[in-house]
Amino acid sequence: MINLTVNIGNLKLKNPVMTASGTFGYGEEYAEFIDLNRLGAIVVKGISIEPMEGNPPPRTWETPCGMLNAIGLQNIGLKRFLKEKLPFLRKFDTKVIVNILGNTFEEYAKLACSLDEEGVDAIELNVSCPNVKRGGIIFGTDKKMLAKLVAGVKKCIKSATLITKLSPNASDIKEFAIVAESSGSDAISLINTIRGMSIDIETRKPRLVNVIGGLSGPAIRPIAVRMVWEAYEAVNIPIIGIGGIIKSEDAIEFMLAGASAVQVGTGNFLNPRATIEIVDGIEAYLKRKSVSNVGEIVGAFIGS
Amino acid sequence: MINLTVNIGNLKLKNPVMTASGTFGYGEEYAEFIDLNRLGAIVVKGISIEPMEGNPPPRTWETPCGMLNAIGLQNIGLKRFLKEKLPFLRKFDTKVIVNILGNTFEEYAKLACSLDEEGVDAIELNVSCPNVKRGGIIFGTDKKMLAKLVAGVKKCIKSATLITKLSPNASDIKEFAIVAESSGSDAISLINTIRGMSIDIETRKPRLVNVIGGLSGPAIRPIAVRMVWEAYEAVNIPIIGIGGIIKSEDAIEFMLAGASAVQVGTGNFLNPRATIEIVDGIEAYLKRKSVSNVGEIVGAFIGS
Amino acid sequence: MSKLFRAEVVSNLTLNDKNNLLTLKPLEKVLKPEPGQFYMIEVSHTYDPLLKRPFSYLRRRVAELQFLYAVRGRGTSLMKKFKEGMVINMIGPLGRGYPRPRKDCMPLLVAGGTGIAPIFSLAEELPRKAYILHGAKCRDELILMDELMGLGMESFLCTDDGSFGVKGTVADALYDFLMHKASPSNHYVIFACGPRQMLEAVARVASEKGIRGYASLEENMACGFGACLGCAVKTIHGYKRVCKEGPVFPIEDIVW
Amino acid sequence: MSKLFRAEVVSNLTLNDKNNLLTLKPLEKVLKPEPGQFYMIEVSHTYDPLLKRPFSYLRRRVAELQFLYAVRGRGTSLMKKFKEGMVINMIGPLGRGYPRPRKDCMPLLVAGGTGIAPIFSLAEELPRKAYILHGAKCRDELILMDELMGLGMESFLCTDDGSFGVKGTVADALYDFLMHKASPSNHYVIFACGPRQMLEAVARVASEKGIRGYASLEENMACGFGACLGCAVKTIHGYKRVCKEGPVFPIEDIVW
Ligand SMILES: Cc1cc2nc3c(=O)[nH]c(=O)nc-3n(C[C@H](O)[C@H](O)[C@H](O)COP(=O)(O)OP(=O)(O)OC[C@H]3O[C@@H](n4cnc5c(N)ncnc54)[C@H](O)[C@@H]3O)c2cc1C
Ligand SMILES: Cc1cc2nc3c(=O)[nH]c(=O)nc-3n(C[C@H](O)[C@H](O)[C@H](O)COP(=O)(O)OP(=O)(O)OC[C@H]3O[C@@H](n4cnc5c(N)ncnc54)[C@H](O)[C@@H]3O)c2cc1C
Ligand SMILES: Cc1cc2nc3c(=O)[nH]c(=O)nc-3n(C[C@H](O)[C@H](O)[C@H](O)COP(=O)(O)O)c2cc1C
Ligand SMILES: Cc1cc2nc3c(=O)[nH]c(=O)nc-3n(C[C@H](O)[C@H](O)[C@H](O)COP(=O)(O)O)c2cc1C
Ligand code: FES
Ligand code: FES
Repeated sequence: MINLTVNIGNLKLKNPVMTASGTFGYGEEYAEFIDLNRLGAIVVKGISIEPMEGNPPPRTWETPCGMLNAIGLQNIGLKRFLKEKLPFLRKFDTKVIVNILGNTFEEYAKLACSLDEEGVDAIELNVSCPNVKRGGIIFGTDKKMLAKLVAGVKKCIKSATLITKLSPNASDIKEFAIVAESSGSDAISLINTIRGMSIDIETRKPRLVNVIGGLSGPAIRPIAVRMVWEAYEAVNIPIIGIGGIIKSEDAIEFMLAGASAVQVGTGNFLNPRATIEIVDGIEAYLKRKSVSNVGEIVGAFIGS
Repeated sequence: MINLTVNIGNLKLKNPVMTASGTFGYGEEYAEFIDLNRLGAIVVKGISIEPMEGNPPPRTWETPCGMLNAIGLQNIGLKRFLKEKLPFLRKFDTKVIVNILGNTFEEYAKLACSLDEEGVDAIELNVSCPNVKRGGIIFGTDKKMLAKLVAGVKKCIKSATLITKLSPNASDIKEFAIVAESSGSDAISLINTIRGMSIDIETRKPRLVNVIGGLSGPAIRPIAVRMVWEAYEAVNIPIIGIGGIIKSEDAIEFMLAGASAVQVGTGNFLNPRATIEIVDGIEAYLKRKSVSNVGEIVGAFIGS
Repeated sequence: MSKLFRAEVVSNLTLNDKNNLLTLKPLEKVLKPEPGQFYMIEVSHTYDPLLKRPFSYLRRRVAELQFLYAVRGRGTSLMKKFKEGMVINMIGPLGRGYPRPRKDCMPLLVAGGTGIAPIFSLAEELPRKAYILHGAKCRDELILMDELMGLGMESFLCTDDGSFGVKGTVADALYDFLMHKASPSNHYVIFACGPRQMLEAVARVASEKGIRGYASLEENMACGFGACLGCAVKTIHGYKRVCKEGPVFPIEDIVW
Repeated sequence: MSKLFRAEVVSNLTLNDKNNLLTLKPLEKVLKPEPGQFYMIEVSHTYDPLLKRPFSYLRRRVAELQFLYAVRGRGTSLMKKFKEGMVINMIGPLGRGYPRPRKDCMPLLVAGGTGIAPIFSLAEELPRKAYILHGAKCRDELILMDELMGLGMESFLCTDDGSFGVKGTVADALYDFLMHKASPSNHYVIFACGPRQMLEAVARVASEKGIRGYASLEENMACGFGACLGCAVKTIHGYKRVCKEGPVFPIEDIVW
């Protein structure tokens, strides 16, 4: 009998596989493909206080082994989320993690405390979204602001676990990981998308109206694995690995590098059953290697 | 008759296509595949004062649409380069650009001035190599040190063009581009490889003995194009675009984003004739679009 | 019965310079598609190209699905190489197709180029006579004419180069039809698919003539099933997902 | 005559659970390879997998090149799908093969598993009798035995599971040969290819017995023609490129 449970702060997951924010909607779209009860956790699309309509199309473009997106954080806003989406998610035996985004400290704080009161299991601070001019991104690349934000949000949370999602666009991921930890974050998740762009040479126009979008998919995996390892060497709080995870081998690679859990993003688009297949794949790997506890492989790679 | 010539500082190239340092050796290996006279310029493997033996194998690993390398700057050193390699390169009607790497300001200065005296056409400062513990990399991610380095090297150069190769591992490429420009660099080239890693889940060992290597290839192109555009918006000196250029469409994309010239790296491995095919492809594109001067497409993309 | 299934390539034929006919045999039990719905088709087993490609179905037979596709870029170039017996993954049926024409209305099917695909799937399900206006670049690209006739459709054909039928766009043909051939007793409803600018022209004619209708739109898609919000199009009700609320929208709702 | 050329797949056969035989017909004029040289073979027309894969040639015929390959990972899995008529890009012949055995010496060909490929190409060029020691996992994977006999080779075969020939590694077999079957009048020289640990064992036996020899090594390759410095192996003369100074090195020069 293999133990797949993992702890992220005071949050106990039945297995280390979560969905990455913005790639899983609010769960509904996947209910017809997989049994949501089998997921370690569902991380929902980033929520802001007021609804956001997002960017004009085109919003996505395919790149070599990756994709660019500039959704522009389209979301239905806090009120409607609590009313229309949260009840659906509550029906399943899985943890609900809400990714939040604000333009000011106050907005982040307000979002965090209302969601905490509503009893969501964890809050993931999106301080790293590359698709909005103001807001998000600056928190993710300015240490002082990040420290202030994390500490402030932590104060107004009673029971929910606080996860800070780090930006890969920062020069030294270690420093930001340390700031998140010392400011009271219970865990960190990384990486968000990397800022990229593409131009249509026939029209000379950008492939995304927003010009710059976020790069995701297998293309960024080697960068993400490296950042997870660097963060693992720098902090003691749990790390959630994200970036180009399509198959269980990829998830295991992140865990060996130091991730206690993983999030699957773009992989859901290629295969809506990816998350479940990854859970099964991790279990099969542990069996094959006769490892009884998934925690044993976290950071277990033989560095040199 | 289409004009493909471009100027990089006082350096006049017959066309905008160069080879990227470390992917073209010292030219010899490609002489049997292409006519080196057709290249805009040849950028040779990074040279240090003393020979370097490089890292133990394995030194490369394939990743989705990319590759990791940790060659460790193996090179024959300044003396042997001048004696054994430069004479060969001089035989061709193309510009010779020498990529240099040092561990101290003094080393960079010594390299630059001897190469300048030997009459090489341009010197490319590699301040961004991710594969050596000390040296290179710090210059590339510390603005003050970069300013001091560029200014110092510039002082001891008489005729050679000075190109600073920027690190994509810096959080804000704009700032470093501006530092290079204001410190006297005649041009900047970007991007170098992005730090990445991969783990063999069967052995739990890193795919590269060095653990971390540099990611190159099509996978990083969207990131590189974005950085070139950001640099183009920030500085007035010519920009040399690098990163995942395999076909002429890719080179044109970089030029539309603001690159006056391009360098082909990993693309040479997939197709040793890539550079020449790109020169022909750019010319065909300009014909098709009835553009008479390649300079007209530089930064000509219709942003929004 | 899952929307995610494997299918075997039965045949992959070149119809003309532009159009190809792909016939797939699902290897699992699948859902019955509605005219105008689409499928996400895997074009490569590797990560390059990474994403599946969306295609409306042309025809469904007891155990087969047929698609009409044009080679546009890398993905469709790989589709052209699909060989008999090859097995691919696909997702569908997806999205909302065309509504069933009400008894009291006369359907006007309007197709541009490869846009004939979902229009044909609709024509096959129509219980009675309807008009079809089909435009293409040249004669060669006007396909399925006999089949449509066999379905009892009355066709009005046009080509950009005049090599067959009327010279001009299908929007012109629509205008001409409504001006001279339409009978006032008929309550016409448009069902359209084709390039965006053609649909925009059709929408203009429709509003001018006060006729309602439906159009199938295209947008880049990452997932195809509503999760990524990547396929948004602007409507008078705000951004809608082509893959979920669409691909078929009331033509008067679309903000061009 | 360029080393970069296109070739058409003539056939792609499965020999046993491990080995496959790929026959390619160059579509351009190509250079004549030397035994032990290799080719970089494109496994995908897309960017995933990105790099070509290195393979020693097994046989060359007037207008054909044959390769013996084992499926190891993603690239070779794609090779297994190569269909007759498919056209791929390749580069070669590359690197330095085995030196021609001098008249006064008796070649001892030592092959482990798929390492038989370059050894066979050498055997085909040998003007006279030689000994060949071939080891594999099991009987099924001992291939080309008749062909080697036909070339006048005297074979000593061994399998890890003892299902054929002597049970044990080819290094053991080599040791046994030198102890009991070798004639003092002969000046033996080893020509080896196989897994690294096998070659290391062979090198140990060779030095113990004071016999010189040559081994073909493997390393990950990005370019295959000397440009990337990615394929370095440690020798007593410092790092050498497997693709340029190698793949064949004097066995006593290699630092294991
Ligand atoms: C609902 C729907 C139904 C469709 N039905 C058909 C059909 O029946 N027959 C047919 O020939 N084509 C159809 N298309 C268009 C078809 O999906 C594109 O031609 C195809 O995706 C192009 O892929 P590519 O790799 O060849 O082009 P590339 O330009 O190389 O593709 C690059 C990226 O852009 C996307 N893309 C490019 N053009 C389009 C487009 N017009 N629509 C959506 N995504 C695009 C691709 O999916 C890919 O992600 C349909 C599109 C949609 C949205
Ligand atoms: C000079 C030379 C000659 C060779 N001759 C033969 C031969 O005749 N028959 C045969 O079956 N194999 C031969 N090999 C080994 C063959 O190249 C590898 O098995 C193959 O590259 C594996 O590719 P993959 O994508 O299936 O494996 P993956 O593990 O998926 O490949 C990942 C990356 O690692 C590289 N790689 C993995 N294993 C090796 C290896 N052993 N050597 C070199 N690169 C490797 C791949 O090229 C690729 O870049 C030779 C290798 C070299 C260097
Ligand atoms: C279409 C799309 C939308 C996304 N939206 C969000 C979001 O709202 N909030 C967030 O923190 N990350 C968002 N992300 C980033 C992902 O959660 C994830 O960090 C990133 O895609 C890398 O993982 P992947 O390579 O597995 O996709 C989004 C990614 C994609 C592709
Ligand atoms: C094998 C290898 C060796 C390299 N060596 C150097 C080097 O010595 N100096 C340097 O500045 N860049 C070096 N680079 C980086 C390339 O010059 C280039 O900046 C990078 O590979 C991105 O371009 P590409 O995607 O076209 O390969 C090397 C890259 C590779 C793949
Ligand atoms: S394509 Fe993902 S939401 Fe429509
Ligand atoms: S593979 Fe590039 S130098 Fe050997």
